Amino acid sequence: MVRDEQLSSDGLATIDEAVRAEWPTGEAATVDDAIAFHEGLPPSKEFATVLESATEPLLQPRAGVARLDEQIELLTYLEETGEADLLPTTIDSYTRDNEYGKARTGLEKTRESDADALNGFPAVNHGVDGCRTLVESVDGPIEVRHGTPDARLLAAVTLAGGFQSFEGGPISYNIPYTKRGDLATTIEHWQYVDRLAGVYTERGVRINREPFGPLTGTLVPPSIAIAIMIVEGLLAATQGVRSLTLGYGQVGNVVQDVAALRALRALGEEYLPNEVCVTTVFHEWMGGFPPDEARANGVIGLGALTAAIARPDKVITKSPQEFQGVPTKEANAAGLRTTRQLLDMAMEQRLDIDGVESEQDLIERETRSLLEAVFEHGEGDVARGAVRAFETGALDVPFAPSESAKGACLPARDDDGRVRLFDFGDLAFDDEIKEIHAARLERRAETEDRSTSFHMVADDVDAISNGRLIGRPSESSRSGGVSDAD
Amino acid sequence: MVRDEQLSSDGLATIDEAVRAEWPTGEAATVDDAIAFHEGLPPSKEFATVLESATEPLLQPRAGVARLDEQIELLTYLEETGEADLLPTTIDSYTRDNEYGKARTGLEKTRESDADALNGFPAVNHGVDGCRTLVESVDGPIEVRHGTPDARLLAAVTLAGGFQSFEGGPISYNIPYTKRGDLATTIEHWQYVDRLAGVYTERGVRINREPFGPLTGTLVPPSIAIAIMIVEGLLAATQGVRSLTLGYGQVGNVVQDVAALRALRALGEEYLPNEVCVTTVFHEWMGGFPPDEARANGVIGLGALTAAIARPDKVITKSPQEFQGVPTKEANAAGLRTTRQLLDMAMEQRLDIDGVESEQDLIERETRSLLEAVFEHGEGDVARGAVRAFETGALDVPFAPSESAKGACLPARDDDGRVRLFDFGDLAFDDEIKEIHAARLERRAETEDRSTSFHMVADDVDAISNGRLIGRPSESSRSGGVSDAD
Amino acid sequence: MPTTVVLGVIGSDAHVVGVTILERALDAAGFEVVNLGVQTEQAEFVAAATDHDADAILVSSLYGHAEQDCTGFHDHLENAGVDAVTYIGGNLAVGQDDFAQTRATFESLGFDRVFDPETDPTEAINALRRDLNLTTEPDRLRVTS
Amino acid sequence: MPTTVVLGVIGSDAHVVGVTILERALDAAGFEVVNLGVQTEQAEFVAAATDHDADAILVSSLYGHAEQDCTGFHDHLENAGVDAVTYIGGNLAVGQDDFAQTRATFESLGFDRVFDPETDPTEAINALRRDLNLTTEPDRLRVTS
Repeated sequence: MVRDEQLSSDGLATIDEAVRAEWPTGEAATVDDAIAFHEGLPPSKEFATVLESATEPLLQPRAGVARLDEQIELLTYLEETGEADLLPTTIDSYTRDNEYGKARTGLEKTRESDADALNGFPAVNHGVDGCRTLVESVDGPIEVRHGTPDARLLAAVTLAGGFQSFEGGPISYNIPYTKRGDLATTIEHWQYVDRLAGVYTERGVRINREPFGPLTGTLVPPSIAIAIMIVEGLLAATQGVRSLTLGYGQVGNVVQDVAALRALRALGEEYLPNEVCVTTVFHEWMGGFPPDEARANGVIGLGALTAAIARPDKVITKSPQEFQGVPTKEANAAGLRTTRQLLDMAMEQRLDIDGVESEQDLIERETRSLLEAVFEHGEGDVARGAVRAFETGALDVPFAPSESAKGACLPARDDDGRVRLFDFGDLAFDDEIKEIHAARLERRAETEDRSTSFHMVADDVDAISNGRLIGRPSESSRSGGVSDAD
Repeated sequence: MVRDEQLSSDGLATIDEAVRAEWPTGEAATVDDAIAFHEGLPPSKEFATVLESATEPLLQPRAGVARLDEQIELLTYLEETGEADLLPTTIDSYTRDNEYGKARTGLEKTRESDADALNGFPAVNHGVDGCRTLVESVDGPIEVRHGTPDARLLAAVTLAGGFQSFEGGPISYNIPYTKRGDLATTIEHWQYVDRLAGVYTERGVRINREPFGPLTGTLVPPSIAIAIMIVEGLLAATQGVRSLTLGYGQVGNVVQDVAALRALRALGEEYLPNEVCVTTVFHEWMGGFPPDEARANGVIGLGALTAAIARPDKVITKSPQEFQGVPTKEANAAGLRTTRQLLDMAMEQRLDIDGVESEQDLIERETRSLLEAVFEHGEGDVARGAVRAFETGALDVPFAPSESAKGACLPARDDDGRVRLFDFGDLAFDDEIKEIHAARLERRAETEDRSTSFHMVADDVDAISNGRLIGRPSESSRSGGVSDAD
Repeated sequence: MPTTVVLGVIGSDAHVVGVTILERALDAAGFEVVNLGVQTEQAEFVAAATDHDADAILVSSLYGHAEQDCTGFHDHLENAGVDAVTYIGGNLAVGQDDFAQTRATFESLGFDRVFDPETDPTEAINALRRDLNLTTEPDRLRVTS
Repeated sequence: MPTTVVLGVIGSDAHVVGVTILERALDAAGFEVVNLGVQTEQAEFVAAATDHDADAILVSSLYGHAEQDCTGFHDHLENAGVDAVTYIGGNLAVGQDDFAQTRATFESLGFDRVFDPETDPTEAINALRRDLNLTTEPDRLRVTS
């Protein structure tokens, strides 16, 4: 059974050898060789340094294309025209599935035909040298963003390749992403990734790690996200990670979002060891977007305003083309600049909103309850506790496809648009917390003159893409399906 | 000397005859004939009815082109694709200058060449029938928006033509718009316009009147705008206007903007007679926009958020192409939908911000002080008082080009981005109010380590178009001019 | 005897929200529901339908590859002796094809009904009631106001 | 003896902000300022320059019609015996012309210096100091930090 203990150097070496043998580019991915490369980078490319010393929220987009030259061009554009503070490199789906052969084929096709046959940058195929060329070619710090449950080879190659920040974690890149990934195994895989980051850190290259806060991106109650962030943070800290960016995805209620970001920071600092520098990242709305760039800009604007009040260390921006998938570089840069303009104008003024403290209290209480359940389930061991808590449903994520999670809880918005739980499944909440949620949803039910039910959930899932925050009945009746049922 | 007294029916008839003789289309503009047309319109086109019965802020763009068929097409597009609740018809510059001959030439040129030789709809040239065709061709209520100091013939033609809302007023369409318009004369001209609206109202067709709140659109302190709105409202009420929409232009500080809109409504209801139905309109930022559609969307987003908190009865939207002048219809509709999305999402949640009450107190106190000065200057007569108060500078508008105003006061943002007065000129503020402004600006001066001076004003004027709210020294130094001085 | 419905997202598609909501809707409408979740292979549908003696199979697909994922599906069902109505719904084709075309394609594959992604669960439930000649009170089925 | 500057916005242009700020900047820099405001005709500039014995005339234009508004201006000044340096600044041409071209146009009309709309008042003031050989303390002129 998996335990929350630091990998021994022998253990690391054994895994390292096996992982790096999985694909030819693994061979060159050695820490010894990489340290000199990292040491040669200017401070302006040190991800942790730049992020941790920033005095205002830094903006970062998502972006990845197959070819190296085009990835350089894309990131340069986002730096220059989008005024991005931090850069991403989003990895393709084949690499996320560890299908490096398919990724190679896609890369070759893209090189031959100029049409992009991959939906991201196949960093393992580009190898250490390709990554280093990328890192050298852009001005800012750069992070690997992906969604890979088993990201060991990706981490070995990209960290050796000069990246100093690596997204993901064993829960956040498993439970929302895949059906069959065994959580215990995924935790072991990420212990390698985190230990590798720890080794770099101990040799003077502080690798920033960023668990993926938005999870399924669909009405996730803040306490669930924060509890998982802290579990992943604890696991990473055990392996020697010292720069941790905990994430949270916008739900669209400003009070709840501000409260959640403050709770995330406060609990992150409380639960994680002192030697870990905790920063926070806010993801602009990760759910369905309106199929209209103008309306999408409204959604982005509300995210920017929320960030201005909550002041996370970093904001991951969305583009007005979100509804149609991967945006053009122009749309991506536009999302950055719309966010920047509203963020800057709003941060220059005092904007204190009522009700944040009490919402934060509730979120913190719920989060502590979930974390206690994890510790109890693991008899003090957070790794075992996480696995068992997901098994029992004491920790759960709404709409999680994974068989490692119960997927029994269901969220719905309350009458003020805050995300509550309509069905708790087996979540480790005490009765008082449950009563608070039920009462809030009951108030909505009264407003809407219908009973609290999964219909609210269904309506809420589509609400923002239909132009509203809350899925009220009159709104949901707008969208009629086309079928042959009638 | 002008007096605040209702025009007699003989007086009205005399002016009416002269005004309608100014241009051939005037002849058909009779009230008797018009009443039947208005009575035939459905309630959905009754401007006052729709606006006054709305439960949420209604959105209205600005839009006007030369040709009737194209104006119909433009407004239909803004209704259907922009989801505009209220429609505009913006009048061309020649008509605003009473140059109907030049407007006719421009209209003919446009018809011949398809290139738009006018910057708006020449309603006087289109005449009563043209206006009626327009009113009949669109679904929603429709307003004349212009900027015409002497709008008598325009009002006669458009009200007879079926429009039920008419923007402007003797101060708001004089002081910010023209150098040489004598204020007393302009008040007399608007007494005719308001009396005409009053006659329609008395005959069962409630004409909505909307004084232009943003004035010069450049850092206007709220109390100045509100005082002028109330003066124009009182003048209009005397002539029989019963539906009044008082306006205010966004300054960009959310607390100040919300406080101003609340003060506008409260003081409007207090000062205006009970028989007048007072509504409010919020104009999205009227100053310089960033030369970038993405950043412009950020500015629009902050306006939408402000509207969601303040809940005016109406919002005049801006488009992302604002910086380059007249927007395409697509951009105009985009501005509407970006506003709608953010407004709706934000209105569905409680958003109470701190500090609004104390700011509103200050604004109300300043406004009362200005209004008292007007009444004193006029020995109880608000028309004479307005003329004299502008002569002495007791009432003044920053950056007013008019020779009827002193133009001696200068605004600047304080350290929180709220608009204060740096130079009071001769404004009727007591010492305590002046000390509050000075203290706020002094705090900014300390932050910026420079003395309070007109340099702040200069920097503030360009701040939002440069991506900031407040013109801090480090920001202003970004923009270096090209010249041959060095 | 309860009416049993097997549902799942076919192929390597991981869109979980729709199927989760559909599960709840069917459950609330009184059906016995076997939700196979996302990333479900044809064989898993067939096995579940056999094991639970399913009256209906509801297939969901949102990632645009439904046609290839469903080819041969009805042969396998027939070979296993499954006698159930089959529905499919979601984003069934990549791009801007018109729905009539898409419906024809999937009907020719053997599906009894084809739904677009905007379909409310109520519509599928009403169709099931009709196709299975169920007699439950109509207001038991009211799922949207 | 104070140095006198006449300024105004020429033609039917009503852009008031720039000229208001320039007035304050010149005043703060110790100049005697005669601000004619917006919508000022050539004749008004000439009359003011004569009446106040102006050392410099600063013309502003932001609406794109400066060339036609300024044609013949320097002949009128000469005929009236005005001996003043003349500057012009603003959006001097409609559209995307390059500034070198615009500068050449207005220099050929007789202006001593031509400024674009991004020009800080400081630049104009420094130029005046040089062109008029003024000796005021340099730090009297510092208008931006």
